[in-house]
Amino acid sequence: MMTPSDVIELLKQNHASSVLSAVAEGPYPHAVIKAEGLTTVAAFLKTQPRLRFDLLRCISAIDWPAKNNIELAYDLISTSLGHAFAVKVVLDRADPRVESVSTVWPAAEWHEREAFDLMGVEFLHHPDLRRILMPEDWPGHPLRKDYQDIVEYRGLKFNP
Amino acid sequence: MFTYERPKVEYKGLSRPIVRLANKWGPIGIPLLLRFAWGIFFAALVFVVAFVWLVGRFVNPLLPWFVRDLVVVVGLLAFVCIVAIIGIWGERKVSGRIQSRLGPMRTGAWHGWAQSLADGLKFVQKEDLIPQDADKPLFRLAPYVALVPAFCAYLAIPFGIGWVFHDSDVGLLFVLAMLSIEVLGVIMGGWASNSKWSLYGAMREGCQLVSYEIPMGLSLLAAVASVGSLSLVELGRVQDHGWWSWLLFQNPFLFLAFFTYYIASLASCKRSPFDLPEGESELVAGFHTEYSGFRFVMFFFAEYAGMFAVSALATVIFLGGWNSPVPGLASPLWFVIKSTFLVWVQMWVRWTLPRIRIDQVMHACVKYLLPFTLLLFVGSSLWQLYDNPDHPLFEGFAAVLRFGLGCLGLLLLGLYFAGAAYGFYHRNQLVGQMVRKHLPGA
Amino acid sequence: MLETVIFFLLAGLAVVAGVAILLSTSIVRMAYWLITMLVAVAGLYFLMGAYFVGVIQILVYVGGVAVLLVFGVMLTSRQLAPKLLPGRGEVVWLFVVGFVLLEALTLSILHTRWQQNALAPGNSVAEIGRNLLGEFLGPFELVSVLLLVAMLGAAYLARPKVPTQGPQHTKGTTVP
Amino acid sequence: MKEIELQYRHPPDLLHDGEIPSDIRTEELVLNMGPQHPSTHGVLRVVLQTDGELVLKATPYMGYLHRCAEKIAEKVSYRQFTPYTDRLDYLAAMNNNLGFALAVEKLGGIETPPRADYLRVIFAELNRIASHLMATGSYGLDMGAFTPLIYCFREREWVMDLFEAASGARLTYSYITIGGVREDVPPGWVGRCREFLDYFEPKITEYNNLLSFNHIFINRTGNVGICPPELAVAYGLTGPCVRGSGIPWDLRKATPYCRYDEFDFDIPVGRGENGAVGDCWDRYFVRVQEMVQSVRIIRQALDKLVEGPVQAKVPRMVKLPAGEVYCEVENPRGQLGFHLVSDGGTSPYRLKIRGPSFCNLSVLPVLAPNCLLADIAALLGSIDIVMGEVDR
Repeated sequence: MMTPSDVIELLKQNHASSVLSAVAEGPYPHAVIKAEGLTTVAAFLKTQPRLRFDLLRCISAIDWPAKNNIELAYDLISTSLGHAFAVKVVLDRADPRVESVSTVWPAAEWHEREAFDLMGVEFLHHPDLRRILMPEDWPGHPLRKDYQDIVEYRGLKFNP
Repeated sequence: MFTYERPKVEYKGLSRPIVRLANKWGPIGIPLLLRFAWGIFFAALVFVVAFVWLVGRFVNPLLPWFVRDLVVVVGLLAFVCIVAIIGIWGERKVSGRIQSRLGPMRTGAWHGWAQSLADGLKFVQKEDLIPQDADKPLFRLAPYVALVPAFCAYLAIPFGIGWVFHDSDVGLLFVLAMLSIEVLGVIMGGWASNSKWSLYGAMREGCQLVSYEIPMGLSLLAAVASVGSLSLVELGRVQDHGWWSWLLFQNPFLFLAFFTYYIASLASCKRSPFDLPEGESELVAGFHTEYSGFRFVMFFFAEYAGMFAVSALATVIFLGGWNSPVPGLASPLWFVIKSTFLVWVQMWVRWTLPRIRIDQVMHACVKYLLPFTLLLFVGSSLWQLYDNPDHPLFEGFAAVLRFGLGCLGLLLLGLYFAGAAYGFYHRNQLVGQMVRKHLPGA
Repeated sequence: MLETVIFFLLAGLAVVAGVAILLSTSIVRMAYWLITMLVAVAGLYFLMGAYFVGVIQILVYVGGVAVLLVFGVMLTSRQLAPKLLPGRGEVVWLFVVGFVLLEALTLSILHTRWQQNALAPGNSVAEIGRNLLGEFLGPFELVSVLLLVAMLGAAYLARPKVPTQGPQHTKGTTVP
Repeated sequence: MKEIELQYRHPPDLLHDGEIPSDIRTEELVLNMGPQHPSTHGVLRVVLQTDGELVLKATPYMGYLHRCAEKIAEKVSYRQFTPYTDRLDYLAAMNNNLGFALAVEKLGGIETPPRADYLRVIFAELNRIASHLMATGSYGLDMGAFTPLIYCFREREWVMDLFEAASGARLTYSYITIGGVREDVPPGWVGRCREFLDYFEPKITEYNNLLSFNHIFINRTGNVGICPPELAVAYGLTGPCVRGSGIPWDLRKATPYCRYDEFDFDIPVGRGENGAVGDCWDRYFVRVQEMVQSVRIIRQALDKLVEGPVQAKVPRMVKLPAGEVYCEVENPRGQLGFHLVSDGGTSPYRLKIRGPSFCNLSVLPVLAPNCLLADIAALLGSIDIVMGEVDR
């Protein structure tokens, strides 16, 4: 069982160049990671014997048009040690792309598909990056803040 | 929010006049019919009995043979229909009671007895759907191929001495042959539907029936070998000295053969736990997925007719047929009672057990049932060889064993009735909260 | 009178079904026409009073063989049907073989001295059983050995084969 | 939707050994299971590639029940979103309410009174019982046994009655709200609840006799769909699915919320009694055992139920400080997570919902190959998905 500050410290010791910033206090302790170093940090978080974050709980994509970026939050917990932590990456809103972590946590596969579907984040080297909840030919990514409702879909008219 | 134009579908009913009639007179006619349902039912019953008696007693000798046959065939057809109708209603009541529900309660006023009639009426009114890419002639033909042999099987089943359409010396084989044709209808329907679920149902049916026919036949063969006749009437006649002379209690091999036959007959009727051809949680509805309306009813009828037919076969061959447990009271009534009991056990099994997987079905047949029934057949034949006055020691042993088996059978029956009585006595505890307040004395 | 009508009905059905087998292109339809023919022939047996033969015809051919046939047909590729049309060279052979067979059958029908009197009434099943296990025990056993061989052959054909390594195993099995 | 291209990748032709033409081989069949199918438990569509009865590949397609819950959350106020959570996992609406309420309370720093906490525990556990009853009953149905379903519904009715007495609703309660529960339970409710527990506990044995230890049932579910512990964790399986694989992982113990640390209960895990650890039977039986544990928890909570207010002082229009939080609760199907981002306004800036069924279902393509067609029903039933939560 490690506190978030311990986790951050360990992370900074080993991957100082990847950690951009970190929050240890408050309701949501997390570390912001460089998008390029995500897979290495992910593998470290999973395999480090004192961390062992083996359960990827959730990947949440948050759209910030004001800051012109899309945040991806990876919520982790360790089933063997019981501590929880979160990792964030910040992506460019115009061209959000990041390496897939499905090789580290296979659970990420569907979460990433969902983020791709609803937020338009592209995951590189994902085994099967398709839309998951919306139809294949649905225009746009509905959870973006600037998403416009469509008027017609395959002959079905939407009356406002 | 979303608008779309509903495609206009032309109604293609099987029986447009009937639908029109039902729509016009149904609202008045059906309540009236149901109000006087009891009276009508009894009147019909009395009429049928009187008709059969009159024809059998006086008219019969005067008629040319083919008219006589026609009358008997119509009577059998009516019997099969009644069996199916009561069977379907019974199934729903039985399942209801097993599941601490009431089952149908309203249609026909007394415990929903007219439920299957109402269902039949509903099915007739339903649109007759044929999938566009179906093999239409085969699709139309399949229900008949399933139903007609199931009915034909009754032509050779004796309800009593003289109560048989045709007493052939290969009656048993005839019934088995007819039951084995039924599978063709199922496969035909499954294939012609051009639906993969139906195809899977048909495939399973084919596998299952062809395999289970063998243990089923072998179990019956054990009994046949000990009597020396394939005639069902003859098979029944040798069991007329009371329950100890029933073939079930003749030797231990036959006692076991009855159970193997019963298991195999469950498989051949597609009854749970062998209801894979229509396994609704895997195959939607199996071979009759695409069938609706009256064609579906025909498959349903075939199933219930088949259920009663295999039970009737078990009754005639193992349970003494129309003979009473004590000598001298032989009557077709006994036959019907015993067969109905076996049908009820089929229902009981269905609503208790989960379904077996297809590979387990095949394994159960090929690995266990088939060698076991072969063993029973050989054992029963050997028993027959030694159980005669040439071997007095063995004969004495056999008599003792026979008595023991008889007692075992009685004990089983007694246990069953004791359990049933216990359940009836404690029915208030067995049913659920919702049902309890409807029970008398609540 | 009635028997003659029924005879011609059944015989006609058998002939029609036989021709339909040849003419239908769908392999499943063929199988069902075959079944129709078998049932019609069984009906003829019933008409002749040979109940045992009729029943066995239905039980074995219709209930067993035909079901397996339909079953196999359903499972095999549906693209098989066009391939059933004979090739040009095959037609010659077909005619030769067909003609020889027809000739042999006709000759044997014409030259057999048919027993005209009706079957003796009685327990035909018992009679058949006694004959099978008495006079004709040898042929009966031979036939069962033949069937056993056939069964072994079928099992050999259907056995799951463990692929030996190397591409030569899958050579020439391009799938459309 | 465009035509889905299915790949026909033929395995090496086992039939061909130079004598037999390969055109008498059996054909691979692509079977479209769902979206309307009795054992997909909703509008799930699984495309199965089969060889006879053998499943070679299973690809789930979902989204048929997508109701844009996350998008709606960005438009409605916090209190208004509670009814939407009911519709996520509609078989465990209380637990969903609880998860959302806890997330909001965690971000807003709202303290709930003790009576509310205990009531929350009671209702969450009652709903766990109801949900597991549904799961075990419908699992019997998937296996072809109709009767256990009706028995389970009979007991579930009583739970529904209890819920109706407290909240007025039988399926979508919106009872657990931000700051506590909506109102106190009516007088006499506690007695009826105890009566239910006394009635219900022996019934579990009855189900075990009827279904769990039935030979056919064990043959159908034991050694089928084996999910080893590493696989379970790797694919993010939670709840009975991960416990069925033998990992004693339960959020109620790991990160206790709602005073779960005050209660004494065990975590049932799959022990591979009828096959390998992590087979369908283990997942099923974990649910049955969890009902016993839930009964234990409810009894303790009823004993501890103190008098007092059931609702903290929370303004009608909840306003949360800017920030974010990730909060999870142990739902009957696994961990339900809410990633709540607030920009200081009256409605969530972003609310990501982690449905346990969604993650549990993701293991299906891994487990499905090389099992029989009937095992797909066994597999889906033992994973126990609710499509409302998968599609959200």
